[in-house]
Amino acid sequence: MTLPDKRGTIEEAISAIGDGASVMLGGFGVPGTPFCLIRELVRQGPRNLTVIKNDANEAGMGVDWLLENGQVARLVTSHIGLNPTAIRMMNEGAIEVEFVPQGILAERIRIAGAGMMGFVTDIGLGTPIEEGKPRIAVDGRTGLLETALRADFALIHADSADSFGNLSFSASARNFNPLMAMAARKTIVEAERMVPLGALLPEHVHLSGTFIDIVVELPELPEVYGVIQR
Amino acid sequence: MTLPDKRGTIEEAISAIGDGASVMLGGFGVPGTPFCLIRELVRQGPRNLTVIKNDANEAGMGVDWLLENGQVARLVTSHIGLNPTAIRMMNEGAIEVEFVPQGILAERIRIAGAGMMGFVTDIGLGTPIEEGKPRIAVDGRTGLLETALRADFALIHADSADSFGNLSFSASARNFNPLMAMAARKTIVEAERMVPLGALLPEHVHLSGTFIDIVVELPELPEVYGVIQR
Amino acid sequence: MSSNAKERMLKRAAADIVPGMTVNLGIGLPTEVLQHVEPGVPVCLHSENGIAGVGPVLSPDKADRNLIDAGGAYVSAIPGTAFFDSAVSFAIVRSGRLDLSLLGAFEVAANGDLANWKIPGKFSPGMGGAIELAQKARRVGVIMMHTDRKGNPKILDRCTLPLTARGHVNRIYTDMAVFDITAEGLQLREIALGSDLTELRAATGAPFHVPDQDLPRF
Amino acid sequence: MSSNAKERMLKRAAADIVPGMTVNLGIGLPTEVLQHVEPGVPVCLHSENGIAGVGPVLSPDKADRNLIDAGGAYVSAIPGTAFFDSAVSFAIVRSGRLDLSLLGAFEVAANGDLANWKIPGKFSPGMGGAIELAQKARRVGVIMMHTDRKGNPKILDRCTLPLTARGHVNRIYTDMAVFDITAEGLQLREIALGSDLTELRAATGAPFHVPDQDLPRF
Repeated sequence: MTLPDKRGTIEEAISAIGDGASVMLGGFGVPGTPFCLIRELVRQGPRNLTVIKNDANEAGMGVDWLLENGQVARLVTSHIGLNPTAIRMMNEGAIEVEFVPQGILAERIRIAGAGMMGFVTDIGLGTPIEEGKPRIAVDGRTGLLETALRADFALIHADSADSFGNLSFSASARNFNPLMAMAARKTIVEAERMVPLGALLPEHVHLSGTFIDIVVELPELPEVYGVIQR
Repeated sequence: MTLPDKRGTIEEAISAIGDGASVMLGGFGVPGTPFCLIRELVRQGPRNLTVIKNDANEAGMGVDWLLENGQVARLVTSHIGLNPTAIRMMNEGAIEVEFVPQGILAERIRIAGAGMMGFVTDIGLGTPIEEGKPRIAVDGRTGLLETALRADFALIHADSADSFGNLSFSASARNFNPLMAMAARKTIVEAERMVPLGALLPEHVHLSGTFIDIVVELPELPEVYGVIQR
Repeated sequence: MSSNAKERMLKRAAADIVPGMTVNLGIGLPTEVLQHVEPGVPVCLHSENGIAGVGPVLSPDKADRNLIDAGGAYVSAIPGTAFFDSAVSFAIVRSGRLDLSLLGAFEVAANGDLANWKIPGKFSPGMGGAIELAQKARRVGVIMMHTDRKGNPKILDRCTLPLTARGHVNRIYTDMAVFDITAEGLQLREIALGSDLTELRAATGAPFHVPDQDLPRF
Repeated sequence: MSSNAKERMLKRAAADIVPGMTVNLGIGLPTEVLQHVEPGVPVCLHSENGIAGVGPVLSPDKADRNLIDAGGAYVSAIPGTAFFDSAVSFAIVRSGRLDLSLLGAFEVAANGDLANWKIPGKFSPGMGGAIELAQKARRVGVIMMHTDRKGNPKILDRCTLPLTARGHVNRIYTDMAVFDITAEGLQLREIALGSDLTELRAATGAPFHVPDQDLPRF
């Protein structure tokens, strides 16, 4: 038995993303952000995107490129405090921003990836977070209904990948990547290293290739992936 | 900085489980079933237990010991087809059995472990599975409310553990173990191997010790953990 | 049923497992289909207990005590196998990553309803993972003997047993025929060598459409 | 405020981090508390971006580009560190596995309400993980300067800003005092060296109970 081969080119992979698409981007700060896939998304230029990412990166990197290039209509995120462009565009009404508490964002994405419709939690009950969310009683307690958050595409950064799309992530670069990979209609991975099938021990695979559609091998990493010198 | 040490003895660990407790047991068939913890539970003998386990093992092993010893009042499970004792006791009304579809069982446990109240899914809509479950509308679609499934205790089998309770599992012995470890008030682990802190690479830890209360090292494995000869 | 007819049924079902698929094979006849898939076809076998890339079954002396499939068989890893927990395993199922689920059945109805987990008063071991497999795979195939041991039809107008899933079966493979279930009802697609329409109608508990063209044989 | 008073506040908060705890320290003052925890105390530091067992901060030349904490600092692994995804990370938080969450604040109210993520019209970068940390840790501590830059009280009868969490703060550490929030209201527990009750009352926007005994100084 042998497993399907999902390797592809970055141009072909990103060309499926059209105007108006919803796109999840992995990463928490620099670690795990798929900068090369984002750069290709800037080069190909689809507009009116809904971007779903934990944060908006910082000036001059990642999400900021998409914002500066006017490709983002809507941003679903937990925190944009390190990106002045995002804050300015939000305040000017140039982009719409939906803030979601970080763990609720993670869980709305995971619930979508697990093929469910929503979940009930008491997070935010009695605070402004509650606005617009139906109250649901569960075993006599009150919670809020949070809906599954899906996307047309997920762009994922992995440390290692095999040709079937089995992935492993490095250190804190895991973050939203495996969750988003599960929650999109089509999931595109950039990997720092392609390894032969079987090189990742079955117990050490962080995310099964069953969730992956296209794997792209990265050339030498651009500087943006490096340590930020402040 | 150093991490807390959670090693304990099997007698002390199991002694916390009293009559009427709810107890989750890891495992899918033999792999991942904490036979030594179950045997100690039989030896100490608390009664009227609610047992939550994917399956009821087979005659003469695991859950069957608890059933034969009359300690189980209620069993929450997805399948008991390989255990004639369980089927007989269910038919005689000696135990109450709640059947839950396997993935819904996994998810009800995971949702509890993630500190949430319930989730909404369309699994079982229009079938007998729907009975007694409220219908909830999410984004215009109808689903069923499934409630979080917690327990007082979780008994977990791991391949390797360190003194903080970081765990790794072998092959298909992972199954319900990490989920249950997250969903109990108190989680007790039996490990085939204790390894020094740091011996499990941070990327290879399957479940963080933050979820674990007591770690017990197993002596030489009894035969029941072995390959079943049919 | 001749073992010949059974082999041809398995082979016919195997032909629908095509390169690139992720597939779950239920216990019993569905598992046997695997032996008839061409060796070179790249497919990923999923098992509910937390495996993608299930490898061949091993004899007990070569088995890994920690590596079984959902049916309890000692299986092996292949290059690219991954293990995960039961929640992730069913995330694969419910999120539509299974291209095909092949299941056994007590009854299948012309409207795509499936009953395969409970016979009230006789057999109720629990549903295991069948409900989610039957409801959420992109394609659901049923493979079964055309009639039960007493010769009664298992393909019915409506199921009489408690349902596993409502309206999700796409295709039925039996030792007598292949049917598709479409919006227009039960469609006969192929007929087994040695079966004929009269025999098939008598053994089937629901009306079905017969195409105008010649029926392929298998 | 003298840096001396700040150091004593940090040290006082650090004294509540006791062996066996799993702790989350927010950005800013809470993170600084760590330097005052006794080196031998076994504790597990949690970071929202997927780390349990956060190790010391590293200089950029020693940093691992893939290992930051939730505040963006380059941190290290220690023996026993584990990495996981963001859903697991918040499972730890919401399921009550954090023994203590230390947070900064714009405002804290005598009823335990906390406001620390939004100043309408001025500052709204998003709430990050603050809401879940403030609502679900077994104990929630706030550490902050007693007054804002203009000298206005930050401890109030009721918060005026949008809430982070309602009624979950247990203890407040400031450069002037330590308060507990109980069912009976705001309780003064300790007072800083160099502060007195008159001064403290003037700088606090809510009434508080003063114990009959001598107040411990820190």
